[in-house]
Amino acid sequence: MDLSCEVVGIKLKNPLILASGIMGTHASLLARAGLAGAGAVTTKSCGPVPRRGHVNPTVVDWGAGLINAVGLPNPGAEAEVQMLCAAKERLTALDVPLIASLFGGTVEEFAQVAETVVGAEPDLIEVNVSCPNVSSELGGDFPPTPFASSCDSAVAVTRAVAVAVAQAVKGSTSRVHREGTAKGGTAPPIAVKLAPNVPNIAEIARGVVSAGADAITAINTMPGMVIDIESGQPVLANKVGGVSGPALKPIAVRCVYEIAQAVDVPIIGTGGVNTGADAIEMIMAGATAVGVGSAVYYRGVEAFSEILDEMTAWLEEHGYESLDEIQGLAHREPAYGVAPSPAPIPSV
Amino acid sequence: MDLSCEVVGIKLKNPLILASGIMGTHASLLARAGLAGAGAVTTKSCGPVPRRGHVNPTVVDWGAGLINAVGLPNPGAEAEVQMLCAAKERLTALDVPLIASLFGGTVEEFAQVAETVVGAEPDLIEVNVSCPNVSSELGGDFPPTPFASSCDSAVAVTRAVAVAVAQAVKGSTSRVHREGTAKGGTAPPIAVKLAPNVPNIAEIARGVVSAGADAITAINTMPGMVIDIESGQPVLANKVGGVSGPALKPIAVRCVYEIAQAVDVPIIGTGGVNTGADAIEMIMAGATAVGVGSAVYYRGVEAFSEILDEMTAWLEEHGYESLDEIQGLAHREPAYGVAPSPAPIPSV
Amino acid sequence: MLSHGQKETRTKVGIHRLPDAALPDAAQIRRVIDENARTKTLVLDASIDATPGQFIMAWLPGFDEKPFSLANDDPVTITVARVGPFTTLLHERGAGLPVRGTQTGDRVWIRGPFGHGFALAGERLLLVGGGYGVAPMGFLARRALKQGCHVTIAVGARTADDLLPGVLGTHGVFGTHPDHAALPFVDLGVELHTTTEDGSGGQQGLVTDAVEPLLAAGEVDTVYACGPHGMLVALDGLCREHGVPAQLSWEAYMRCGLGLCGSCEHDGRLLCVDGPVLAGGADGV
Amino acid sequence: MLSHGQKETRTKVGIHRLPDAALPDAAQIRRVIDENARTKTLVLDASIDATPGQFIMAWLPGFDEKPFSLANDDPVTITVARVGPFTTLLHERGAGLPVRGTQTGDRVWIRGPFGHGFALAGERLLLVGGGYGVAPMGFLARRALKQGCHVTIAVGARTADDLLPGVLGTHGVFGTHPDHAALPFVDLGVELHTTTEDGSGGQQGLVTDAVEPLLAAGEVDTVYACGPHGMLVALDGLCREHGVPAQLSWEAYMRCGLGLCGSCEHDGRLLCVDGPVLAGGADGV
Ligand SMILES: Cc1cc2nc3c(=O)[nH]c(=O)nc-3n(C[C@H](O)[C@H](O)[C@H](O)COP(=O)(O)OP(=O)(O)OC[C@H]3O[C@@H](n4cnc5c(N)ncnc54)[C@H](O)[C@@H]3O)c2cc1C
Ligand SMILES: Cc1cc2nc3c(=O)[nH]c(=O)nc-3n(C[C@H](O)[C@H](O)[C@H](O)COP(=O)(O)OP(=O)(O)OC[C@H]3O[C@@H](n4cnc5c(N)ncnc54)[C@H](O)[C@@H]3O)c2cc1C
Ligand SMILES: Cc1cc2nc3c(=O)[nH]c(=O)nc-3n(C[C@H](O)[C@H](O)[C@H](O)COP(=O)(O)O)c2cc1C
Ligand SMILES: Cc1cc2nc3c(=O)[nH]c(=O)nc-3n(C[C@H](O)[C@H](O)[C@H](O)COP(=O)(O)O)c2cc1C
Ligand code: FES
Ligand code: FES
Repeated sequence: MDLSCEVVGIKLKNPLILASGIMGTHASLLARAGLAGAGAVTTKSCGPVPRRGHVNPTVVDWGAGLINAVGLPNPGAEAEVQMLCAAKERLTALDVPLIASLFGGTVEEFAQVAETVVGAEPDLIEVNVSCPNVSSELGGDFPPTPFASSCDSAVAVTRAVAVAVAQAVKGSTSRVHREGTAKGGTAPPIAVKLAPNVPNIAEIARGVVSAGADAITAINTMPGMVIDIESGQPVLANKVGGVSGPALKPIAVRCVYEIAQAVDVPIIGTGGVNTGADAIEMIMAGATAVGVGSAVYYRGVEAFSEILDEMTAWLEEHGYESLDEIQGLAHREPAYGVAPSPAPIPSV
Repeated sequence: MDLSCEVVGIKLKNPLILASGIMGTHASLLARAGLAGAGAVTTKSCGPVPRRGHVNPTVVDWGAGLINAVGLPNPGAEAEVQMLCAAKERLTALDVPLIASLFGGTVEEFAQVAETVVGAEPDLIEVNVSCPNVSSELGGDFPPTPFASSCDSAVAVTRAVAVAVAQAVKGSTSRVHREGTAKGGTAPPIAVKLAPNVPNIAEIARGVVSAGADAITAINTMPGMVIDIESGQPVLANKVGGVSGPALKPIAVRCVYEIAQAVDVPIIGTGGVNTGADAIEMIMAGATAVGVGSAVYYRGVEAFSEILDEMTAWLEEHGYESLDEIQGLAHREPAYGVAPSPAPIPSV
Repeated sequence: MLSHGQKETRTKVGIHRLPDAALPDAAQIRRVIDENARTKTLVLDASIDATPGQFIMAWLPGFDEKPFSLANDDPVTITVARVGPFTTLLHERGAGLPVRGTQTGDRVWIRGPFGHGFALAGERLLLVGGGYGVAPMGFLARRALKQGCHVTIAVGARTADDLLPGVLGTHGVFGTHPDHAALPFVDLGVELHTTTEDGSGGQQGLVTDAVEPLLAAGEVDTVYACGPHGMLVALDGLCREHGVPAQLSWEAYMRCGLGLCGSCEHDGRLLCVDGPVLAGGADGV
Repeated sequence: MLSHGQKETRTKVGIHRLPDAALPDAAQIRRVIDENARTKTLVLDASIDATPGQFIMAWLPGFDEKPFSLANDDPVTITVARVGPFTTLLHERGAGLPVRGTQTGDRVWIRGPFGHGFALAGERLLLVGGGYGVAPMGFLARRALKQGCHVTIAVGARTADDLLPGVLGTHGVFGTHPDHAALPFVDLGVELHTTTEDGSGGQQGLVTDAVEPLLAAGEVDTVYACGPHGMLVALDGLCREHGVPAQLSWEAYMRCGLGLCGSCEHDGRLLCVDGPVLAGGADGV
């Protein structure tokens, strides 16, 4: 079974991508995810300066999913470059592309971090405009409103990062040009990671693509809260956190479906993928590749090989030979149109 | 144990309110929910003219919750008034307040339906600006963007409904006046039902309260999609639907928490309440009353009495005597402030 | 995960286990039995744990999803009368979307079982079926016979051509059916009364005409019925009159099937969860 | 719900049951044992199914949540050294928020167990504890004794005052402790070697000084250790030298405890899920 796929010119042996924030802090762990079967790996989001993150609890399992507010602890862009270089070396040997996730508190900070991490030559840059857990500290209000909340701010960040990456590489902002050089292996393409708590994610996707995003990652976590009734306190130290895992899946599938109808770039479909069936569902919704995060909690790092085995078995049994054959299938008209007999008007 | 509460001057013997869209189509069913223990009941949302709704499947259980796109089938406002009158009679005998939910495709339609249903003298009017499953037919785009998606449109609807209700009753738009008359039993107060897929629900709550909302119902379902991989088709005939049940709870609790910080009106906290603990969590988040919807699937209509028993037992065991003592508890500062020892800067 | 020393004395605050998903599941159609000109019985490659009287929802992806009584639970079997677009599609195609790869043949997606079925009570049971309402009666008869009950079946149809020989396995009576799934009841000593409106088969008249004398004779403990609304109303009345409890399977327009939407309201009850079988006759409210 | 005829030959596409919630659970502190000036053992009114070497996360709502090794699982017992704000609060208050109503006393919220504990292997076990690393050793010794192993314990501390008599139940050696939870190991024939850096109790020196001759004598099948980083590194070396497998419990800064955040990285492994106990000595990588 050929599970390979291509995301903006980057070849992946399989579509499963370690999602940002999961094991993405150390070269050793990124390599381990690669060894465990991930088709590509994403680093923990990195900002301009070192951050400690929140005190505990930072992640809990509330039954139908996880909720987290880790608070983007990271060593800062300078130290991150070292880690990226070490990771890149180990991952190149494994033939596993490296995705560098980054965030900033301002548009300028995003650009600055992008410029710095480009130095480590990641295969793709993922712009996390959607973390729900820190923006109050990053200049926002409570409740947090990350950059992905509005088309304008998401576009501004995307454009600034696109310019910074292009300039860092060769002083050119032309997207065509960047793509050309990407093939030459120097200027990484950009994926922008969107948030689900917006009325119209498709509109934001259109905006960031026109601003220079080469791909979309959808979605980040959905803001939520779990309260411990014995103490009356929110469980997370940050009170509000992001819901991930099984509870997020239908939300993520819908977002991917809507984005796929709106734009023509590859989508890294992320949210609640725990099984081979989930990954296939996400690809049918329109994803080219599939982010895997919370599944590492539910199934261990073996999640990658297990999900791949499940996908392979299902595809073989159904006579498919590649992922292209199922990609976006849910957008195909059904064999029979909707039934012509409507439901009756309700009586009272 | 005294579980009574008051929502905008309306006395409820307990805080559990049958959520809109659940059994709210017939006077007989509303009465049954009242008999089963509901503190108040909400009708299925009613629009200006009869609607058939979508073909099946309209509701499915996907494992961590339900997803539905029933498509707002309803008999139209004229017929609804008859149903409301019949329901009101039966519910008055049970001492269970009746909440009339309504929707429209335009601001004017909302006002028109409100004017009509006021005739049946419901105890509260709930304005459903947040149904995710029909707005494309109601003049919106795909993906659907209900009125609750933006502060401006939610405010416009709220204001129009407030004016319509006041005029229908006595030609006055003064809110103080309306409240006065509400106590006299003629002009019902208005609750506006908000949607979770917005970046800042607190801002929208502030808007609708300033426009005349006497209460907030939070939340409606979260848009999602479930795809059947065997056929490659979305399971719901409407493709996109609203997620409810356990998966929705942390999202709803967070929304209620944020709204409670922003406005000073009662909140009907709705989303994923399945147990006594869930209801207590919702009240601790800041809800005055608690909507119960999908639990009727998980536990049957006995959900009401069972949840009440669970609440009573918990409250008694913890020495509480009324709901006031726990209402909004999660907003109280913890006994000890956040630990002064921050997490370390991550190493690489 | 944790268990607490004090838990025994502490209140269990509604710990409620999440159920497994109940999404439609694809099932192959293994065999199609032509019952009569407008009715086919579909035997699926699936089994389910159900009570006679319960129903499933059958989905044709992207098209529609409709309720059908179980004519058997292992293998899942439904008897479908062609009355409109969905049932026509089911008939024409066997069912389902064209299927790729190793799986051939047509499929139908099912979820369930839904609702409450017939409660077995008494020893001498009279089963009454009208139209495709006969379908669950074959299933019920098999269960009742297993429990040692004495079973009488009364079936009504417009003409002999409208009867459902495959479901009932009544080849000895209506001619041998070459391909039927059900037990030959007659061989098992089930008493079968047949009525047709035109007299083309069995007794001429309505099924109630065959039922009334049986009730009057006082030899029926419980009546079980499924069929058109009018038949059920008439039977309900007859059973009240004769003081016989009845279990009647009603129909209403099903949307959610989950007890939420209110579409199937019937006298303050929701047929999808409280029914479709409701107590009637002497047990009626 | 449905079971399909073809399911046996069909691939199970990762049907994955949702787990129960693993949220912090409130537990009453039943008893506090003063171990030494800066260490207390808290016995909670909760039980848990755990392996020695596993840990729990203890939460004080709104304040912080921190990892502690289990000193016992039934009742849940932890031994806490006061080193900073969280452990100070645990000590001072017993723990937790003031509690209303019928529940009196202080509480601590726990979730777990987390990680992998010690794997029992061999017959002659040497357990080595430094500082509060002695805590899980009492738990492990009880399990090992139950399995019929021969158990030797070596504990190291700076001074005699830093030893943990309550955990070890070593009242026969260090004076009778009025209120201890654990078994009196000495009475059970456990050989106890004690070292203190200043010689104020047991042998003077580091715990490794007591361990080396035991390893050299070739009478140890496996070494189990928990304690400061330096002690573990030294033991790992000694065990390699003498060809003895070791099970070493390491520490790292724990955030999530769930194998996600990467905070507890240790040589490419995540101590919260792969550890805290890792194979070392002759079994090391
Ligand atoms: C509990 C129950 C059990 C049933 N069992 C059987 C059975 O064993 N065999 C069988 O042939 N039919 C059965 N039916 C009826 C069957 O569901 C309808 O015949 C079918 O839905 C018609 O769909 P259609 O598109 O072919 O026709 P349409 O043109 O859509 O409808 C024809 C008629 O069928 C009925 N109907 C349509 N949709 C529904 C619906 N969603 N729920 C209920 N009734 C509907 C209405 O009376 C309608 O007027 C059952 C119905 C219920 C409620
Ligand atoms: C697997 C494991 C088991 C442990 N078992 C015990 C035990 O049985 N008894 C005991 O007293 N202590 C134990 N600890 C250490 C205990 O978690 C820390 O002492 C405690 O967190 C200190 O918190 P504080 O606020 O009092 O001090 P702080 O001032 O916050 O920290 C003091 C020191 O404690 C350590 N520490 C703080 N927070 C953490 C954390 N989240 N994870 C890991 N280490 C941290 C750091 O080394 C820090 O420098 C264990 C740690 C781990 C990782
Ligand atoms: C503990 C944790 C930490 C996360 N940290 C980040 C992060 O730093 N940057 C980011 O873009 N997303 C982060 N995410 C979001 C995930 O990358 C992913 O979008 C989300 O969890 C949904 O996928 P899942 O359901 O597979 O976990 C984090 C998620 C979790 C659970
Ligand atoms: C089948 C179904 C139909 C619904 N119909 C409506 C509706 O007509 N109007 C409305 O405001 N909300 C409707 N809702 C939303 C519920 O009122 C409620 O806000 C939501 O389901 C979350 O609560 P729950 O998790 O308790 O179900 C519907 C929900 C379901 C499951
Ligand atoms: S069909 Fe929806 S309640 Fe019965
Ligand atoms: S503490 Fe988060 S991975 Fe171990």
